[in-house]
Amino acid sequence: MTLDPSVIRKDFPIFDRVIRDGQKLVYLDSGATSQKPNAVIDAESDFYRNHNAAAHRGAHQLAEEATEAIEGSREIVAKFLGAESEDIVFTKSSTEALNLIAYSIGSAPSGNRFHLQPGDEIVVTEMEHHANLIPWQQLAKRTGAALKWFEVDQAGRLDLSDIKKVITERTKVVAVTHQSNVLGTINPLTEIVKRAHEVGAVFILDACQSVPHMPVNVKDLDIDFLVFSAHKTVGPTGVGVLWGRSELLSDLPPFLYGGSMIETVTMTDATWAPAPRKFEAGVPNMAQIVGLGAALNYLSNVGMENIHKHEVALTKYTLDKMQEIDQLRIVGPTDLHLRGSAISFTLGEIHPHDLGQYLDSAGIAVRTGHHCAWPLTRKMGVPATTRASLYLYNDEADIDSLIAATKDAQKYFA
Amino acid sequence: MTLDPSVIRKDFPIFDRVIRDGQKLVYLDSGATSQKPNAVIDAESDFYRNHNAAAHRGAHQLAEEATEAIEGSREIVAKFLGAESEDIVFTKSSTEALNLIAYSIGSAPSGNRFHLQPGDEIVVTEMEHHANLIPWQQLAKRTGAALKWFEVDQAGRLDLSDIKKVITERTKVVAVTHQSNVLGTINPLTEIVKRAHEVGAVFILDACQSVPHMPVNVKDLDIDFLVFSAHKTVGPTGVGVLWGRSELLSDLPPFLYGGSMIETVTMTDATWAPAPRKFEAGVPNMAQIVGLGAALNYLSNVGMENIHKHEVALTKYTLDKMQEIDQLRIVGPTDLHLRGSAISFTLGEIHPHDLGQYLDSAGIAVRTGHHCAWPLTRKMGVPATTRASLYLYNDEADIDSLIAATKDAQKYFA
Amino acid sequence: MELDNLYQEVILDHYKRPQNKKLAATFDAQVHHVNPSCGDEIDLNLTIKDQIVTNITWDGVGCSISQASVSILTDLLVGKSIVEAYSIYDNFVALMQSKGSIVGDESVLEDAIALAGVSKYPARIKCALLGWMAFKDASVQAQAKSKLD
Amino acid sequence: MELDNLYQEVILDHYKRPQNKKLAATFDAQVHHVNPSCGDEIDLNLTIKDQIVTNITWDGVGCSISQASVSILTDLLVGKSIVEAYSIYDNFVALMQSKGSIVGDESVLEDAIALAGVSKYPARIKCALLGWMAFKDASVQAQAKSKLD
Ligand SMILES: Cc1ncc(COP(=O)(O)O)c(C=O)c1O
Ligand SMILES: Cc1ncc(COP(=O)(O)O)c(C=O)c1O
Repeated sequence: MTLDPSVIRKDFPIFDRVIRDGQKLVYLDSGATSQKPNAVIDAESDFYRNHNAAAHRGAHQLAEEATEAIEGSREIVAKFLGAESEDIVFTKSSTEALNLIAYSIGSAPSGNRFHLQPGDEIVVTEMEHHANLIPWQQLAKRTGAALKWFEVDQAGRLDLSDIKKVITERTKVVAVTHQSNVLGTINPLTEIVKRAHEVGAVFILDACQSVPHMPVNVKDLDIDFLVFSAHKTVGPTGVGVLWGRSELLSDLPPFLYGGSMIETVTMTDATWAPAPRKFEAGVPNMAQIVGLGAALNYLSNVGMENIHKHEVALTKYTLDKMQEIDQLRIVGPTDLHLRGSAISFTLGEIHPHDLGQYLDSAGIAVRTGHHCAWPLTRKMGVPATTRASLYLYNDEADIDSLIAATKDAQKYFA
Repeated sequence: MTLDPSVIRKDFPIFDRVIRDGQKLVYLDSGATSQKPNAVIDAESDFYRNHNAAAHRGAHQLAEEATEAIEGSREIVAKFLGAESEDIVFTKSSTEALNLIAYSIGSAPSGNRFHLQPGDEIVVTEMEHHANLIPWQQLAKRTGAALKWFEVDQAGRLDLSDIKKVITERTKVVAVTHQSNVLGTINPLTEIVKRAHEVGAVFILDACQSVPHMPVNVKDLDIDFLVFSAHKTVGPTGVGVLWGRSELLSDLPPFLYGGSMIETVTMTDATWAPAPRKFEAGVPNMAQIVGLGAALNYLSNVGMENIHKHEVALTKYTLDKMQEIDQLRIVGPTDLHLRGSAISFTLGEIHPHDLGQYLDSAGIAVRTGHHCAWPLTRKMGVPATTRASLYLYNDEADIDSLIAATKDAQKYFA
Repeated sequence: MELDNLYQEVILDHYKRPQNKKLAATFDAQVHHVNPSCGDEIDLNLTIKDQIVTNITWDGVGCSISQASVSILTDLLVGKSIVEAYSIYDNFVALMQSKGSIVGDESVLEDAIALAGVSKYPARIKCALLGWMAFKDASVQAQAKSKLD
Repeated sequence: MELDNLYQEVILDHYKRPQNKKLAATFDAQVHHVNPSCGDEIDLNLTIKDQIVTNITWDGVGCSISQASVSILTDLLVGKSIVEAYSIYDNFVALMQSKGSIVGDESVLEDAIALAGVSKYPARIKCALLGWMAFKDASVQAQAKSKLD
């Protein structure tokens, strides 16, 4: 089955609006956040209109329905990832999920498998989003562990040539992005995961840019933790997912403390409920959790394989057209091997901010800047890039608009 | 102006549904979470349908609109609390907001005004919700500071008789609830805040149960931090507010690390943006922030004074009716002085869970249990209570239903 | 009344006149379980002799469902072999989690069949299971201990 | 084209031929400012003599708006008294934050008036202000230093 973006777009009400005085919206910023189909918007509204109550906390019918609604979503998420429901933790975002892991590791007492101390090492890569870099910098500072990283080469690929020197017997944590939000590079996980497990480290996958775009199965990948954000996955803002292996979630200390995550509480002490409850303090972001379930159902109906194929084809189309533009430099892989649909580029001397503004005036939404991966853009030798990021609702006409407007911008700023 | 609940209810679509085979919904569980008016549900939907993009991150029109939408909400929240926009931080919940303060204090290095060490003291009360108790227990354990508390007497009031012994020159943090979610007690803040400031401690107000129900002005209260949750304030799930004094937010270290909260980032280090940005890592819970703005506008239109008066009158009506029921014991103040509309009670030997179930079968939603304030229910000498909590959409007919069904339950379980 | 399915006569009887609600002084295992969402608590003492459950006593506070359920359990399991007891346990847990889709085998569950209505009230399942979880936990401890002896 | 209001001729000229874009070797204050949301950076050196701004030089990377804005600033403020410079600064910041509601005083702002269009593009205001914030910061430092001298 192939996917027809013009049919898909009918499900997304935002495409009914116009941009800057009557122009068609060409949305090429799904790497920042995706648009939402009616199914998701309606699922959130329906929760508020018909089932709203504090889940897990009441014996009344609405509370039962609210509980079933969010536990139903937990099952949907689990199935989507090839995981078990009890191992799905709802957070507010990937950012929170990654901080949760880092803070919880940081509070693991000596004797706990996660305990870190001077001499231990944490490994990341040079292409991490700030959300998968700064929490580890801070954890390293707090515990005395050392932060190490894989470098990125000029083609935008991880340099794994010295993998045994980067991941060593001292390594306790390896945190890597599945797909770079800047370069579009998809990282070869097998080798890294294998090495991490060989030395007894846990492997954490930042799947923000992969779960929305291709089938991801936590068992096949043999990883230990995974995070993604609903808002990049045609889902609502304000909800993210942390998946962890059962036995790891059970050993990991909690993060946020409060209601619904406890077993007993006295004035001076508390003990914890089992995961996932242990990590979900407070009244949950219920309507958003329900919306996330609707989002994943929507994507499953379209088919993650179909979405992936569509994006690969459209990425090829985009890369080909871009390479015809004088002075356009693609920052990231130019071939399709292990490559997703986030495409960053520079355009001669034209600053990305100016190009982005020009494109905007033509109704085209892209992102410009360092894309929250500042060490990476620095390493690639550019102060900033322009990024077009594709999704299921984009088509060749969108790319044609982008290419035409980019050429016009060259004239405008010449 | 008096408030007419039957008119208000028309704005809340959930009251169009029925409970347990055709019964009218009598919702007396707003202390757990409030219902949502159409204005809020529609504001969230409208954001997704028309303005969705990553705020603060793009130069395109949608991103501009998204930014304006959430910054507009920040102004609404600020105005609602008598505060400045730059001092409003959006979190996912009060639980997160309280943990944020506790974690950030915990990471304040020596020399920072927030730095804690053995010998320092943290003061709470016996009536705190777990969300304003466990974070401080944990902070005390991490830093070696001592946790102390004000006791609650059998009338459900704070015992402030030894205030100078509880809050001492060693006290650095005082964290107190404005209104107990179990007892309905409103705490006399003036004396506690004055004493906290006298010894140089910061005063943190858990306003989860006050901001939804009465006018709250941070300047008048002379407090240092305040938190509340949108979902209890006719707003969306998944968003909370932290307000802090400007100079305190500026000295407080950040909590969640990631995108949009930084000034510069290298592979080994990072520096922070000014507040509130510093505390808002990642793509924000945008639709929920927008919904919160709509919620506060809705409440302001009704008028917080009107809501408060309505609730006081309805609380009086409820207390009076309840006191006519044999074996019904109100757990909390029985007079209206400094009393809100959360009313907990026990009913002879009938277990609250059974009573709650009976009420549910009559369409009446209450909460039963320890209400996430387990040390308090223990102190009050009850394993659990039944709680009716009122809001602007409740009226005397709701209370009449509650009273009638409670009497019926007595017969049923006799 | 729909509610009568939940609060069957048998349940209210056991609630009002709980069986074996007095902790025995001697036991092979003693456990304390709580239901964190509502604060219900139970202490349960268990004795197993030659693979037979010979004594279950308990004390606790809780709703009618949780109290009746443990009271029924003590009546039902005392005298059974540990293998039989586990089989009844599995049967009961399956019934509770069935959302009303199965009716339960009265020849196995006896009075416990009266709790079938609980399965339609998700928030109450934990109440009905509190005593059963405590029994399971205690039996594991008692058997571990008997292996050491 | 709407966009022409933003990218006025004057701006593109300054962008292509930036003024004073070469850091002077001597200065009273030197500052480094960044725009964290896009990564633009600027170094600015300032000299103040007898309450007169005598020299502003800079270097940096950034978009046309940020580059043109600082280039225009150097042209505009050098030779002005510090009091005048602050008054122009206040004028400019007010214009930027006006969301298009004021047109700005050309007799005060001269070439900087060309940046008026920026105020309608909220995401670009920070670009236009980058150099001005750097100037303000440097001037405070320079004056503090002159007090010490
Ligand atoms: C007094 C009080 N504090 C804190 C909380 C926690 O709020 P939330 O669950 O929205 O984080 C609640 C509500 O459950 C509360 O009533
Ligand atoms: C690779 C990657 N990791 C983490 C994040 C952070 O996600 P969020 O802002 O939803 O927390 C993003 C998106 O901004 C991302 O692209």
